[in-house]
Amino acid sequence: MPAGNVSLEKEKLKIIPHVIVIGAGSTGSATAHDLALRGLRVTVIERGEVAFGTTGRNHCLLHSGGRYCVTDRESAIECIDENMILRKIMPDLLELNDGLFVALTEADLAFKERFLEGCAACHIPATEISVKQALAIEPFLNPKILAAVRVPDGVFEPFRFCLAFLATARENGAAVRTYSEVTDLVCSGKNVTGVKILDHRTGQKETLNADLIVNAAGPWAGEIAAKAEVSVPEIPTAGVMVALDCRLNNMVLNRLNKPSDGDIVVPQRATSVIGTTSWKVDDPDLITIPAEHVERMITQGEQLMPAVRNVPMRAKMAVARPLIAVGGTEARDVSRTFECFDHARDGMNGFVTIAGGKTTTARAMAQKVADIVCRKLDVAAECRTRDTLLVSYRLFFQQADPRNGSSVRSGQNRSFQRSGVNEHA
Amino acid sequence: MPKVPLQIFRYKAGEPSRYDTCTVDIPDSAHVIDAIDAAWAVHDPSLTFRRACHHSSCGSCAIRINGVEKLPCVTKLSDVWDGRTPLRLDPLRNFPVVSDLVVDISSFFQRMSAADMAITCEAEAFLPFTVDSFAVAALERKAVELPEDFSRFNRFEQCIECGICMSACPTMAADDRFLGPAGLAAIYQARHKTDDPKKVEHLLGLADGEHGVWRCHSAFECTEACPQAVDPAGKIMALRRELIARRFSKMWGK
Amino acid sequence: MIENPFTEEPKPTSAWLWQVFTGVGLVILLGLHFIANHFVAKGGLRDFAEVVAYLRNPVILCLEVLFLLCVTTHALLGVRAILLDFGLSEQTERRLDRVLKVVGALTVVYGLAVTFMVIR
Amino acid sequence: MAILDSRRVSRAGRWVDVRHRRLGMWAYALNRITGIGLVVYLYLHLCILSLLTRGQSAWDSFVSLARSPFYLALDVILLAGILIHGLNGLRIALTGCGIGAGAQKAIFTMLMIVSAIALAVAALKIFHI
Repeated sequence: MPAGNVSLEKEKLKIIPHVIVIGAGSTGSATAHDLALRGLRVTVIERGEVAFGTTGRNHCLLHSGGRYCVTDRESAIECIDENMILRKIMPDLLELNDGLFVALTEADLAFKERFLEGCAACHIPATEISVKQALAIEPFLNPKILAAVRVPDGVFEPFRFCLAFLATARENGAAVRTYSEVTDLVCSGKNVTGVKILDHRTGQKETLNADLIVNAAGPWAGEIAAKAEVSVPEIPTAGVMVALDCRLNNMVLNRLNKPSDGDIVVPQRATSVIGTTSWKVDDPDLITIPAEHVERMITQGEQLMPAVRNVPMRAKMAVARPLIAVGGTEARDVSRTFECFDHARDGMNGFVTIAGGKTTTARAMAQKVADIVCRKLDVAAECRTRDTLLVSYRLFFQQADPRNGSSVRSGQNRSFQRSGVNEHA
Repeated sequence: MPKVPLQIFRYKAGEPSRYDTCTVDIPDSAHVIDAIDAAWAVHDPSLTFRRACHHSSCGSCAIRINGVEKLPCVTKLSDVWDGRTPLRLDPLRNFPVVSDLVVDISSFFQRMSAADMAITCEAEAFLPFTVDSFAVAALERKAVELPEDFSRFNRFEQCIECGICMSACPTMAADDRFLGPAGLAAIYQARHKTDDPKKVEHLLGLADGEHGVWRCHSAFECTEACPQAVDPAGKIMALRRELIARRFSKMWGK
Repeated sequence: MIENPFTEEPKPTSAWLWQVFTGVGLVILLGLHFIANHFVAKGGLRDFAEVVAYLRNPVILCLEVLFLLCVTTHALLGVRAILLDFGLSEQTERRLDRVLKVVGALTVVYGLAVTFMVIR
Repeated sequence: MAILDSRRVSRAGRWVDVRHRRLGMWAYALNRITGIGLVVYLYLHLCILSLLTRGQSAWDSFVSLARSPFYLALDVILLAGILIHGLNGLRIALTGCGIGAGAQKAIFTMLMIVSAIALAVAALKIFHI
């Protein structure tokens, strides 16, 4: 059993503050885990299933940071640190076969020195391996590559990534309410004091009060923030990914150059996922996938692995990512790092938004938010998520959700949970 | 952009279940999940359904399309829609329905926890690795050499715990205590991934009961329905062969 | 932690194995029974005298008794498999097993009684 | 929160509904239907045998009745049930012990063809006499 709550004397001193986290993506799940571990009472509100939004349709790349070590060092360092921590707290939820940055053109080759230098600067362990060796390890790699550098990339499965965090949070007393949509924020004067919820399973409305509300709604964070008349400088930026009908590689394959479209192929179970592109969208709920973006994925992927051309597509998907606007530049160079907005400075207290970042850095984002939340609620509890092993993701669906009468009634005698069937077989 | 008519099973707590019909505009190269997304985003945000990864890796979106269990994220619209009749979408069978297309899978994950199958396993020593051998028949296999400091490459298990086999299995319909195809296949997988005799004893003991492998009546619907070619029925039968052999050797003291 | 009923090792069972043994046995015994009574016998049916002569042959008698045992076991195991689908509780299941054993015993006793009354 | 759950009886009878299902489920349903039929026949058959204890006239009059075409037709149906249940039973025995699980559909199809031929031959023989 992971570490328990705050010691008992503290509880007697004052009632435990209640924090509502909106959104059960990677950020929301990690934040719920961090806050629950620090002894706060946490309720996660998610309008769909866990990882229903951005985190679900994910490139699943456990970044080593190599991709950003030249253009965005801050983000690169965050990635490599988190990469190493995730290997400790969720060891059995990762494919750890490392990754390769491969050079295809002279320009790529020229980039190699800056790349190795960047990796060294960001303490990313990067070793160059011979082309022959690279082709032996990854037989479907383009035989015409000029150089290959090995980095500690990995692969996670986003749905279970979030479930593991949330299951651990629940073990520490958090409540997770899926299929519950935040229809409005309850504000009294300059304070956000609660949320209005519509439970789509019953159609019932409910108001839930809290001492503080964390807005981790990803590309929808702007929509949620607008309900408290504050804004978030976030541009929902969609990206297309294409999954192949087979797994062509074991290591993550990256193009050795500055980040560009479709320059990464990530293996995942029995498929390889090519990604990604980026264009601004205004409605993250309904993104039509432009055909030329899909074709671009195939042509880019084909350069890394020629076999991509004659493997049928298993699926194609697009999702909006909550990138933070840095002076309105072109969507690609928007900083990949994350930002925590304490809306007290916009005149609305008790409301914090967390945006940007990547799933790989979810734990670090959660730590930053939790530090701010604990400071605002004067809870003196340090972050312990760096070395707290997460419980099995499978527990998430077995933990009784108080309102959802159907799931396992824990502690009952050996009665088998009713797994009946629906009327319309 | 064709107009796809959908007939979606709807159920909210306390109300009688019904079917809602709506039409969605999606390209004909789309997948069924895109139709459900459109129905939710355009027509009715109260429609509850599950999805996450969109490429058959998370296993959350399994439903029945025209009565047959499928993953809507990798089911092409053109494979299931004849261009006219509405596409009927139902939740999985053999699970209590929580709301619309969402079913309660807590008992399913109890079974999977009991099997305690690690989600990663050793990657094959060749590539490509696929669950759809027809699709990649053209690609010839190539061997994979491991880097010196690597004892093995790993990958996530084929089974994505989507529950499709549990919905297809006739015994699952009737027996709450039956471990089910996914549970038994996970026991098989866990049994072959450990060499600790005590764990093997425990796993085989789990499978040997009245509601374990002996409740399977060779319908093979699970193997037919599995989108990830896990072949649960084959694994159940292999477990049986081992249990029978163990029994005979115990009887004759081999 | 939540108590997970599926983690307990159940009592091993060989009901299905008996079902298969008796099943394979039946294929043979029923085959013989069929040939003896519907192909060998003229006109496909045995009249009273032929039945008596048939049962008086000790080999046939043994086979017929074995056949009776096999078919009763197999039939009742089949019925049990179907009834188990009604999701009975453990102790109802035990009660069902007892009832079926009694029915089986009665059937065999009845069969033997008729056979011996005929041979006498 | 109320969830939608079927009653026990409808769940126990679910195997009858073979819509959208494949060959294996047909075999399962056929096996059960023929099985139930054979159990009924078994006890019917045992009851009729008690006529033997009432002497020759009772049995022989039954035998003459059993020769009528209506009873012969019933016999053909009975034989069909026996062939389907028996041969499919062999498939279940084989695959159920881990032998030929991969080829279960082929085994089933082949066995059903065999049973169809055997039934035809037997029917000819029965009505021909």
